[in-house]
Amino acid sequence: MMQLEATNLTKSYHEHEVVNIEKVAFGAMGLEGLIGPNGAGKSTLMGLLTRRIAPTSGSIKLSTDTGTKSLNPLRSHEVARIGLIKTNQRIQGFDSLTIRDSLRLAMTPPDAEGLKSIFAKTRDSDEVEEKVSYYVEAFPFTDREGHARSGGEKKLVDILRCLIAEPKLLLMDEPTAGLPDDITRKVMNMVREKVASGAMRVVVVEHDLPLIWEYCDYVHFLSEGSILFEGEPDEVKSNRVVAEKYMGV
Amino acid sequence: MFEVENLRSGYGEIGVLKELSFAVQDEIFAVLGSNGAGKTTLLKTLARLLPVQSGRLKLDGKDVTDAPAHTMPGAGVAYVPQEGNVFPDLSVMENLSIGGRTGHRPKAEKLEEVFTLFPRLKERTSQAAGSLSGGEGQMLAVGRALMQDPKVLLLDEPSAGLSPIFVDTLFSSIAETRKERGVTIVLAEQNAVKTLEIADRVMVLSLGEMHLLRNRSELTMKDITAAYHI
Amino acid sequence: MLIVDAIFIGLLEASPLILAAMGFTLIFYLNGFMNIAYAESITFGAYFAILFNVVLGAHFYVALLPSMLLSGAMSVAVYLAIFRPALNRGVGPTEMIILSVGVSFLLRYGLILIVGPENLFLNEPSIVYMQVLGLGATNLQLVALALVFAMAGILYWMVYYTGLGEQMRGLANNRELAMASGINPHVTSMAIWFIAGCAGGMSGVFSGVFAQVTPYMGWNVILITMLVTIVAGVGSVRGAFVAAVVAGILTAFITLVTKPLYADVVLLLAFIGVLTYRGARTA
Amino acid sequence: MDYLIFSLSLMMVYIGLAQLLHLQFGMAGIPNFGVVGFWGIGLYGTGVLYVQFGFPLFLAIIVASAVAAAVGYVLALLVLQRSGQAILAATLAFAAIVATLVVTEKGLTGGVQGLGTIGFPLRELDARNLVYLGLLVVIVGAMIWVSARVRDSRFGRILSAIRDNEELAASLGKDTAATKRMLFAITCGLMGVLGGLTAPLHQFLVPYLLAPSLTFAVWIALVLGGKNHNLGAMIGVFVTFGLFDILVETYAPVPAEQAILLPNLKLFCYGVLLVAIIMFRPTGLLGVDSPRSPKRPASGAGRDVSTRGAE
Repeated sequence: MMQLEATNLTKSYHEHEVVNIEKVAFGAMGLEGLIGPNGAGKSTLMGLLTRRIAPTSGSIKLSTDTGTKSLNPLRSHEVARIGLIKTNQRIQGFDSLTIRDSLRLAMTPPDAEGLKSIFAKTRDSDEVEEKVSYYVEAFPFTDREGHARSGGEKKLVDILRCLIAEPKLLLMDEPTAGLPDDITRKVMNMVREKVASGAMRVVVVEHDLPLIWEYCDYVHFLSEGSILFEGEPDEVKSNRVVAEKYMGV
Repeated sequence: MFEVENLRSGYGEIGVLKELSFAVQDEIFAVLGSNGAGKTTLLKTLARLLPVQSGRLKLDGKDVTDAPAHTMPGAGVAYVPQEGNVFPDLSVMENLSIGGRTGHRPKAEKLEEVFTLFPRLKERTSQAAGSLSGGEGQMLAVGRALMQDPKVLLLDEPSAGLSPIFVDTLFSSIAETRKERGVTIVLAEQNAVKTLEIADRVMVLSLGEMHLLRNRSELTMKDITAAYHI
Repeated sequence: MLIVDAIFIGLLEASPLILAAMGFTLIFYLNGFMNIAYAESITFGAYFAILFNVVLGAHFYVALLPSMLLSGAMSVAVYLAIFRPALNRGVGPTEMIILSVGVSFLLRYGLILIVGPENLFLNEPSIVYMQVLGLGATNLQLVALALVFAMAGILYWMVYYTGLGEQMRGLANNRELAMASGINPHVTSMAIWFIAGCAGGMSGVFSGVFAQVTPYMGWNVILITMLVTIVAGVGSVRGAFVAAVVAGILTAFITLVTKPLYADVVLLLAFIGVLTYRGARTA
Repeated sequence: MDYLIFSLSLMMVYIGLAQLLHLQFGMAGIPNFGVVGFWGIGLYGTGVLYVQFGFPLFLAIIVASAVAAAVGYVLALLVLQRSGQAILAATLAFAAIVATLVVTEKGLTGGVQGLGTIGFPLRELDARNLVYLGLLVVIVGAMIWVSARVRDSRFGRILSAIRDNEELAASLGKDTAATKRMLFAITCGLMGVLGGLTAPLHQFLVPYLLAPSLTFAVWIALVLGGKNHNLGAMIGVFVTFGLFDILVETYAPVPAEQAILLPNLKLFCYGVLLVAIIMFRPTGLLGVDSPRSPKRPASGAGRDVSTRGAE
């Protein structure tokens, strides 16, 4: 069981309501998509769910087998520690870390990175190195031992950081923007495998709708700050409201 | 007006537009496309706020491929971005006044025109632009651009995030501006239905490439749906 | 009576600070970094006054104008030679501050190498003590107060009521939109650096005439100027004006009720407190 | 005390301070402009405890340093999550408070007259001075060694991540605020230790020692040498303090009447150097340390440092 639930969630800027959601649950269906026209509030919703943006009102709860936890009082890093991580729409990275270091960082637990680690004999365990190598070698980086070179490589590292951290629920904010097609497919296939194996649940926010139709088990449609329709890809695709909102009827 | 030849553009290393060629005449030229199709990139490039990676850009036959952005208003181009389209700390009046710096007609005359088009702005002249509602902000943004007395008006998704009533008002204002003042309008939109009501020609972008370019009369919703992948 | 005294003394002491804070704020608002070398606009203003007033023998009030303008010109020159290229290279805000420390050293010690480290004195206009509202003050203090407030008023008017102010605030607010609205960022920036330099210069001349002209005089007020600016909030000229007046009055008040030196401590602690609640947040 | 040994001892202190600033700013991105304040707490704390309260010297140093660390922790709680400019202004203000309090608390510190350090163990010119210099070299050497360990450790990796993009690090589950606080408190405490160790070098502790120029000298040295390089602090101090204060001021044959201008010329040169470095070589003389990662597959392609950001 794994579910991220938002209830009566609102966010306003200058009395302008960007998000107003009565109830929505993510993570119940495996690989889910979140779509909607520009200005629908998708990015704001992602920010609210990961506590980067404080909501105007409403509650967010994460339920797992071990119990239910409210995210409202948590800080950004605490949200990540209970298993909720987001990839970034705009390119974000650690400029001074190599690709490998960036991935090592993402999968190292907090208790292994304290002051004591300054005097540790080896830096990272074999398990860490193995996993990092697996991800780095799966993709054609220009310099596997060095830094991400292009915007595309930085974007890919951003996604891999989140995958290697093995969250319970991964939110992917426009993962394809800036990535070549073949890399996108490879990433999405990897994500699909992980979801199928039960390792994690994923929500993908995308404007590349063909990708959504191909990969997602379930799609949420957000427009004007509210969830207007939810269902399996075919249902959403053929739904009149969705078409109308995209086309502007 | 605008002639675009083999245009490539994007942010830093990332290319968004791939070899785009078209010409805008004296008309409402609509650019339709789903999220991420490259509409904003195109308009920013036309406003010279993004560097041209390759290709040429001509305005009234004059090459403006490398013209600095701040000279474009003088050449008759006004640009309304989708986000950050007003100066939030400045009052409504100051926003309009900044727009009114170019052109030959007196400010007062242009102000009167903008207030006729958007009467709501007149009630809020001393309010900070950042405190306006989304719809009012959009009106102010368009009003500011019109204060420049432009020959070409570049509008980037003016309907995004607006309630349907505001969208109606805004689109009729755009149509009116075209009719009354003969301004050429390049309108980037996701909202296809509303756009088709006022556009003369429509270009549909899909993932940075031109999907089609036709007169409105030759276009069906089905053509567009295909580009939107719905 | 204590309060009236505090306000009066505060205003007198704060008067040069008000101009400095406003000029410093203009640059902070426009370019987004704290320009520590602004201290040298203040110092050089006073030294230019020495040049005109002492060396060339002009009357103090006559020397004021060219000193101010030269200080503004120097500010533009430094901007064009150093700060603009650095900003164009994408130097971050913290590095810009360190850079400005370097510029500050360069100018200050360059000045000392040329004119020497001695303290100098301006030839004050003849001093008359008078009673105003039961408080003692000299005619110079009153004229200075009036001039400073006039200049502050002009600055305020320029920022909030003129086309240049509009353009400058527009440029600081949303650079891309400003350029798309036809604002030439280079010309506007140069104008702002000039005006900020003039304000600093005038502040320096008045600080100099009330006490003495030293190479460190700008440096001595730059910390308080910085703090006033930050407390006023990022780049509100209106706020810098108010904060400078309040800081001046507060210092005077605390000085009157406690041992003088504690006034600084209390004020600095108050600033840190304000930063805790008002400073921009990171993650 | 022999002037050269005194100067070299002081140089060690400067290297140590610059090395700690390297940890704070170069590694974690915290712009501490209150270096002289933390050092000053150590200096005066040690002096007061030793002279006024009869503490043994090393106990006095420990207590004073603990105070510096505690003050660092409190300051970190107050402003470390604010913008860089706010941190900079707050630390600068803090140092000014320390300098002012030293003047006002005459009863303890001797005020502007200064605090005579009669009885410190280094007054006589003998071998003990050399031993003390040796001690400073060892302590500063240890700091450089630990910095290298930090750079190569998992803890150092987090610091780099925080400096590069704190929000991103937090979104990956790193408690960036607590990490910065801890680092800041410890390094400020160590600045206090260096202050305490400076106390015996001076015959008199005077408030002038607490002028912000020390902070700037340390900053200039670090930026000059290379803020992101483990040896940048040392090289920077060699170039600034070593070259100007020791070599030129002591040994250059300058006529007496011009000699008074030397310190000004020195600071003028510092300014020129600093501007030139930031404009033309923002990573400093040494550039950037390449991060060593202990395990690498045999393929080991050449590591390209040139793509690393200046930050």
